[in-house]
Amino acid sequence: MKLIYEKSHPGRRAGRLLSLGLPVPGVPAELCRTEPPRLPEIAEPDLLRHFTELSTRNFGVDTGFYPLGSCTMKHNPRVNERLAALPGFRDLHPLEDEDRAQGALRLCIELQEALAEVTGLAAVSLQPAAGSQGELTGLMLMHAYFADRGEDERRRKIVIPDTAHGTNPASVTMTGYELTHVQTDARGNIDVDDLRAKVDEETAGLMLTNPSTLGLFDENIEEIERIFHGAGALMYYDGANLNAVCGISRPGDMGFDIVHINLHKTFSQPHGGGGPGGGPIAVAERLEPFLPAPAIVRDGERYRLDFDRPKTIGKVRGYYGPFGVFVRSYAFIRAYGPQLREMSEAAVLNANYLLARLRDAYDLPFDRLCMHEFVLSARGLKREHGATAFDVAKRLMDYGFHPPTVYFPLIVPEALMIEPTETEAKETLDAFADAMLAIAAEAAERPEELHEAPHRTPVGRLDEVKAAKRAIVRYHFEEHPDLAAEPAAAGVESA
Amino acid sequence: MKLIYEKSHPGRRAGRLLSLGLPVPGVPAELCRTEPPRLPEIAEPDLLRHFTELSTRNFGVDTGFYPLGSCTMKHNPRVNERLAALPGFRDLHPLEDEDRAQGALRLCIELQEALAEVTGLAAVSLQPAAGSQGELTGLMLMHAYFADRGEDERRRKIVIPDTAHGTNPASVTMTGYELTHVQTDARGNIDVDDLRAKVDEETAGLMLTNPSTLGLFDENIEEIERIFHGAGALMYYDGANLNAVCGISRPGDMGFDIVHINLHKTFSQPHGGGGPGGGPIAVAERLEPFLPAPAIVRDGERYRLDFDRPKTIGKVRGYYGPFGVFVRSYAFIRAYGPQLREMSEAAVLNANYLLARLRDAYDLPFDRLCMHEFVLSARGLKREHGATAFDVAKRLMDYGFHPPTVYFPLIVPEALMIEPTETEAKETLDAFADAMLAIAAEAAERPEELHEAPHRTPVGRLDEVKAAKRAIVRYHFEEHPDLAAEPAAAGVESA
Amino acid sequence: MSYLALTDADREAMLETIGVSSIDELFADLPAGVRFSRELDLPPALTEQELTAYFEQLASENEPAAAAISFLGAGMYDHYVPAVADAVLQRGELLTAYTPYQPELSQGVLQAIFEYQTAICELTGMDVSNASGYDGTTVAADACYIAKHATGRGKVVVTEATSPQVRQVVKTYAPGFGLEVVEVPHRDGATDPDELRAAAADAACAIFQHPNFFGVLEPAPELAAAAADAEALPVAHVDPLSLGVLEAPGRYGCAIAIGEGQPAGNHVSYGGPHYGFLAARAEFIRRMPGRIVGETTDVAGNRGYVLTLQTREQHIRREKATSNITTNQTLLSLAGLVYLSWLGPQGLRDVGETCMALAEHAKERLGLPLVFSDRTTFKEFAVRVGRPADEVVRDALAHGVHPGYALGRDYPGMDDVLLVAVTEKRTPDDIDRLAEVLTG
Amino acid sequence: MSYLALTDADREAMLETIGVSSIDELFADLPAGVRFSRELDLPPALTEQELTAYFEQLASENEPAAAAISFLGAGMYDHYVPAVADAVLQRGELLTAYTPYQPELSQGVLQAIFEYQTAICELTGMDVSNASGYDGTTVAADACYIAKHATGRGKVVVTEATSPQVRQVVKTYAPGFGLEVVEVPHRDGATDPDELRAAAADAACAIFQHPNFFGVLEPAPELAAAAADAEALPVAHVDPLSLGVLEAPGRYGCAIAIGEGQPAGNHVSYGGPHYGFLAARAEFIRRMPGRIVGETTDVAGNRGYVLTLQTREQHIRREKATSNITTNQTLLSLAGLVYLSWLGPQGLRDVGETCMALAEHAKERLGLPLVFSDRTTFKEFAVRVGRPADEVVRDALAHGVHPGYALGRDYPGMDDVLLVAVTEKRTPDDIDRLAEVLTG
Ligand SMILES: Cc1ncc(COP(=O)(O)O)c(C=O)c1O
Ligand SMILES: Cc1ncc(COP(=O)(O)O)c(C=O)c1O
Repeated sequence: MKLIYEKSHPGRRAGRLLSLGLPVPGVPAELCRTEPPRLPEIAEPDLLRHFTELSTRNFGVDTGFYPLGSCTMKHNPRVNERLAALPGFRDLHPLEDEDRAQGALRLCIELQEALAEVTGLAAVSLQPAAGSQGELTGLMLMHAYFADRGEDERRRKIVIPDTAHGTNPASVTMTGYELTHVQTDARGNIDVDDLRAKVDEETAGLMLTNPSTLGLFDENIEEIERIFHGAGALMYYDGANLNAVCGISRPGDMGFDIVHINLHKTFSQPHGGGGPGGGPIAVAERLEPFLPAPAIVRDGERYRLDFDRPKTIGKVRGYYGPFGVFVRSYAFIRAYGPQLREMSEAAVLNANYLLARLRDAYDLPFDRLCMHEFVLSARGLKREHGATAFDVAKRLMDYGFHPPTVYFPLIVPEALMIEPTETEAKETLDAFADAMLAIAAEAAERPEELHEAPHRTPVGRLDEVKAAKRAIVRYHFEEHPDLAAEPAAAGVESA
Repeated sequence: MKLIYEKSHPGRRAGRLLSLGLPVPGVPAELCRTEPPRLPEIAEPDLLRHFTELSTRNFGVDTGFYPLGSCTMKHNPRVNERLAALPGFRDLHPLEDEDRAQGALRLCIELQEALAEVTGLAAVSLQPAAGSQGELTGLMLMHAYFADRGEDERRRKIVIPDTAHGTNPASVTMTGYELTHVQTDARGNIDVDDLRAKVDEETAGLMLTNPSTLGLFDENIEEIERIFHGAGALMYYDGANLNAVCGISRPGDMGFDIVHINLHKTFSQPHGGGGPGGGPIAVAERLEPFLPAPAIVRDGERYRLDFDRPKTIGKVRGYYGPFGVFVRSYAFIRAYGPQLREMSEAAVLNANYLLARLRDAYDLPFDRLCMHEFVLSARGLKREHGATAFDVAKRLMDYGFHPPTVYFPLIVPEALMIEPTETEAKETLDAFADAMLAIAAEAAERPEELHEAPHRTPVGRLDEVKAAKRAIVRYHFEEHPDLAAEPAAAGVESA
Repeated sequence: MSYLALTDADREAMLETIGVSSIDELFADLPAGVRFSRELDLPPALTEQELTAYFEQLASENEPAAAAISFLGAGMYDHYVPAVADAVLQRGELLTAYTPYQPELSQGVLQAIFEYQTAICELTGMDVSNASGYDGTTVAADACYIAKHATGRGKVVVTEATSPQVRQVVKTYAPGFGLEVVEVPHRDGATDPDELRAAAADAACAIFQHPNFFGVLEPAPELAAAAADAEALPVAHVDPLSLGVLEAPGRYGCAIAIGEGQPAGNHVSYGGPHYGFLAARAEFIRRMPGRIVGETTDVAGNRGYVLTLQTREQHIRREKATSNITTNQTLLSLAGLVYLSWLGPQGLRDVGETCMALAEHAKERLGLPLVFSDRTTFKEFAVRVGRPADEVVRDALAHGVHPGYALGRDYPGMDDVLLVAVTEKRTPDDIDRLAEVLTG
Repeated sequence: MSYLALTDADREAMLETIGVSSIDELFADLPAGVRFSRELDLPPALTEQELTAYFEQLASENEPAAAAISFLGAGMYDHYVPAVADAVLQRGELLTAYTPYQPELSQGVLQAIFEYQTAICELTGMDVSNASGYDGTTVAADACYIAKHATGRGKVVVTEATSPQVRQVVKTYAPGFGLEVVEVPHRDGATDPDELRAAAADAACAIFQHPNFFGVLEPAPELAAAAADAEALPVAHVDPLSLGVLEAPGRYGCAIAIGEGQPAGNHVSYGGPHYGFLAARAEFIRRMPGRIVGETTDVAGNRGYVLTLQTREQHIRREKATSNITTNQTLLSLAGLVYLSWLGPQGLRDVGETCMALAEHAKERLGLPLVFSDRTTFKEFAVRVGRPADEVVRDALAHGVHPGYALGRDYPGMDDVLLVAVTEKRTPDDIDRLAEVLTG
């Protein structure tokens, strides 16, 4: 379909402003706009149609099953949208007098308390905008904590398992730490012997996702805790997989000192095609003094912002965090209450059921019960029929499903990382399993079906190499190149 | 796709109620429900997906060009939805104390005044739920008016032209009047000679759409007025085509005594797949006493409901009419103000432009400039290539357009009634014209393309005869028949 | 105007193609005498921002339900409307579509209506439902029109305990139908079957509301039987939210079941738009007014849905049509379908039982004399307040409580009677507050 | 729970397929020591109806902008958000999609981001924009990270007239980046190019806000030139709504342009979620943080869009990535795109001019001493109120007016200074009211 710029006609417009007839003050010549930005010129009817049509070319949880591993694509209740849009929330200014924002502050505090209970930790800051920023914040807290103890110079190393999500090592670098890699053992746990050899008085901490990105709960977690705390180091919990353990096992009880929570995963903030998210962090008592400022605190019956935090690392984001996300996620939490445990149980049940139905048709790198997600490998299909995980993913689209996460975690070749979430019905899981089995069969009989997939999507398989080579990242109006006229690139890089 | 009942599973549910633990009073045995209704049992995630998928199998103005003649399918501004949802409107009880509903009453009165100005008449009742009910109400007013003058016994006849919409004659019967048909002349006007012969002291009134359903303004309107008023009869204006003449010509000034306005056509209430609508009526001074009760009146600075209407015909609908529709339509009117004239001018310009582009490829029964819509005939295509208006309509779907109204008005064989509305851009009209021309060419070259159309819709051409013969008008659960197993019916009846 | 797309350049080009030199020329057919020469006398055009400010101002001059603890019902009820219902209604493909004349592009709306018809048939125990009527009043007139043609009789009976709104509308339509309207008085809040039987002699139909306007459960099966005895069609006007608890009219001999859909999925919205439902026994299918969706197959044998039995309708049958209705209330009935699907059978029962339990609790908590003390009620009941009820309402409003409807407005001799409605949205605390304000 | 679909029957069947006898068995791998044995101490589950009541209660304990005539800005602004923007954001296919990793199923979001990137490039005069950053503060940190790697230098300069929120976030991130932060004081409300040049010696970049936090127009081209002289990357932090009136940073030599997107299409929402935008000259494309969408073709040669240049990103480059960001603010930037498309170039200019005209009108109408009297301002200005500004705020609120922001909170010695923001939503009447309350 056309770009909105290609639908633009000089003189058209949707929004209008009242002209007040007040004089417009002059702007110094050297500061004046010389050429107007070429924004779309389009009337409202066509504006609305354009974005409506765009939406029909997109797949969301509302469209169908979305088992994108590590992303927890669960149902997003519409009541949460209604609540976030209440004028008392939506139109509240962040610098509004505290007495005039008591409801918002109270909501923040109640959410903090709920997250502290779910994670089993003492204090929470809602400020981080997403999980990745939670990681940065957590690592900054480690610096501050050790600096306070005069150990920051010495403790330069952060231990990360080879199953870790890319954000973990990236966060380590961005906070000036050094990486220590630790391996995964035959059961999918951290290799404890390897770990012992690598943790010492130069170690600042560990970053771990548990259940791991393999969807496996680390059976050695207690030993791991002894190793790190024994060495005076801290433990960071990447909460991306918290959906597996709410009410079942708490990071704080596992010994973690810092946890981030992805509100847009476990707590149902709609992902919006890439965001917004929320990445609150929960910490142990001893780290509380270093949390970002302001803190949101109870003061008897009153709620207020506490800026007087001498040891704080400072601000990591504007104001107090993505408040609209808090409204949705707190509403989600209140809808479950203590039954959050049922949510995690259903997520784990759904995952194990799918695993049971698929384990014979695909390779299973670690033969264990899984938690809320599991990782299969298309290694066999590739070896025997030349059908890759990428092919399987594309072919799933023809069956009406969103593909799982592919090629992650890196330690599993041809990885297919499948997370059904708790909100899917059994017949949906069965339909997906049937499709996966049919595709495995197709791979043997007519692999080209897979190589050429998808066949029923608005566009066919896209040339990602050409995109990267040509780097056309904006519309160029009259000078816009015609990529169709250019030869296809070397072949399609895997996502 | 499956029916929601086919997705039902015992024990599932979306909505839940708090159990208060209060005793539930007993219901006399003979009044107790014996078998629960088989409503869908479905969880919220699948509920939302079901209706989302249904929406993707439907075409609206938001989807694309919708030139459905006589229906005025214009852009529906989203701001009107936002305003109608304001709690002060949406949650206001109709029996609320008048002092607590001043804003709503004021809105109603301002809308009445705006409609009176646009129609050029003295008084307005907002009560009728749609145009058809406006017609009933108008004819009831005629009865009341003539009864008041002792002429009701005598005046039994309502004159209707052969171009009239089906609702007109139906309304006549439902109000106990008799029909007198009058013909259309060679220019598409009412045949005045035929009319003179048929109007006498037994005539209660005329029902006329002007511009007519041919999209033509009746050039003899002044003479028509003399004939009816000369005979002491009344004139009813079917306002379905008011979009052509706002600020350009007013029914009251044409001599009409009663007018209905379709708020869901001219004034942009979204049609919702069949409704809701609004059919306020505007009347001349002498008919005001008979309007439905209550009247909504100004009382200095205050607004109130006036139930003291001794001559009223009574109530035609609950409360005061479809208030939520009033909010949207009044917002639409206020967005234009006096420039409503520009709206009608654009509607007429768009129609004449399309007509100019299509007149050579299709038959034009009346060779005149049109108003906001025009009627073509596929007579030629049918005679020469066996391609009917029905075929053309179905084929248009493959080009991404909603078809025009077909086979109406009845006096034009193979009628294609095209109303672009004012909100369409020139390039949209051009794309539609190109499609119509391409289809005319296809009709000559490969007529089967048309007979077999549509090809790109969720379902193919549907067997309407089978539907009528089998009359399966609800889901029958276990006993539901499998129509696919039954032979196709005699052939497809035209819509 | 921001809703218009044509630029001056577009206009020029289009006029040229048409072959005229100005827009005025397009109106050449209009006789000079009927041209409107001045500018419309309307307030100046508003920008979207101004529009929003002005309408927010108007809205703020009303007191919505939430502004007081409200026990006002009397036909429109403050039941909970789930967010998913509002969300579905804002899907543009459904919101901005016309009546589904072209089925291949309208399967979404058509299937939804088919599902709605099924839900209404299940609720009422009937065989066929139309796609909706205007509201709970006009469907009563529709029922009379069906009955008139089915029986050829010249009179209809309505119980006095039926909503005054409904009775008024029936009386407005009746003369045009050639029908006389007879009302059967209530006895101690309910209708006497023998009186109904007597009145129904040579009546086309007998309409009774159940639960009736006073919230009282009528002896519905006996009323239906009484009408049937007189060979008048029994017509029940029912509250959809009562049908998880109360028997389906089809199960006790009614020929037609009608009702106001608002309680099931629509906001009160100052009285509209809502949907009226109308369902009947199979024998009346060809007399049904309005749209009906039927199942069929396409050329490839795939299941699909279409508007069917259209030979009943005005656009084909014209003056012989079963009704003149075209535009109905599809979007609101869709909200009804979403709501009923959201509740499911158990949820529907729960809503009914919750309302009954709360209403019973309110009776006790208030301790005011019940007007119809030995009747069973559903979610509404009538109490004596010892002085003009409208004064009581005014005073209570001053304390932030809307205590109900002053029945004297419709029933002479009931000036001291208050009709109290209790939905599942009211809490025991709300009821305590009501008690304080009325009795404390 | 209403969000769960599994019935007991489903559970049984699934456990059997899995080959375990209870759900507990699924958790066999959890060491006893880390199992949570009690029930979560959370308030009991709420039904949707209760949820709504509780959150409406919380919302009612806040005073949204509309509760007072508000002149509060200081970084978040009460601009008009058109209904069409809210409506588009509620389209489920966009609302409930993840980051578009699978382009064939995500063309809607991908094309929207491509269109957004184009709009940001057009506004800022830059060559490349990312798909969004968290907000207007974190994009400043992102800019520092780009500059550090582009120049290898160990220091960044920020003007004191840049938003305190932005400066605080930069200071929090800087140590991890190995950067020192130097602030350049303002002189009479604006920055002195010479001071900036001096400070920028061996700095990686120099960030200045324009219009600055006081609403004052900086000598932006001179500041950019001064930074460039010192071979520090000039970074402008701009208000998107100023760019219809003010020159594009790319036109006066900036290397990077960043800003807070909220004024363009987002509700204030107590500070978030919003979108931060970041655009740069082409030479920095491979150092950009976050998602970037690029155009390409499919196997059949059709145009399509994909996430591109991913080798910059954490999921491929890991510890060598240009950033750790994954989830960004796509939905909010989509609102920005809809808003900017709704306005168009002329509308954008109109908004800017309207704000400026109203602000100028407010200055005159108030007649209070301007703190920076000979500076040109955009939509915000600082006035002396003769006593502690926070007291003035409190008193004004009592009269239903929020007069602005007490600058003393961030700038020592400015306790008697009020920062007044005037958006296009304020009317001359509002301004009269402000004048009455402050001076009358
Ligand atoms: C395991 C893991 N860690 C961290 C992240 C980063 O979280 P976010 O996208 O909220 O920044 C993700 C999600 O992308 C993840 O799956
Ligand atoms: C000419 C004409 N008259 C009357 C009507 C009936 O109006 P409504 O659908 O609002 O009842 C219509 C629309 O269907 C129409 O086109």
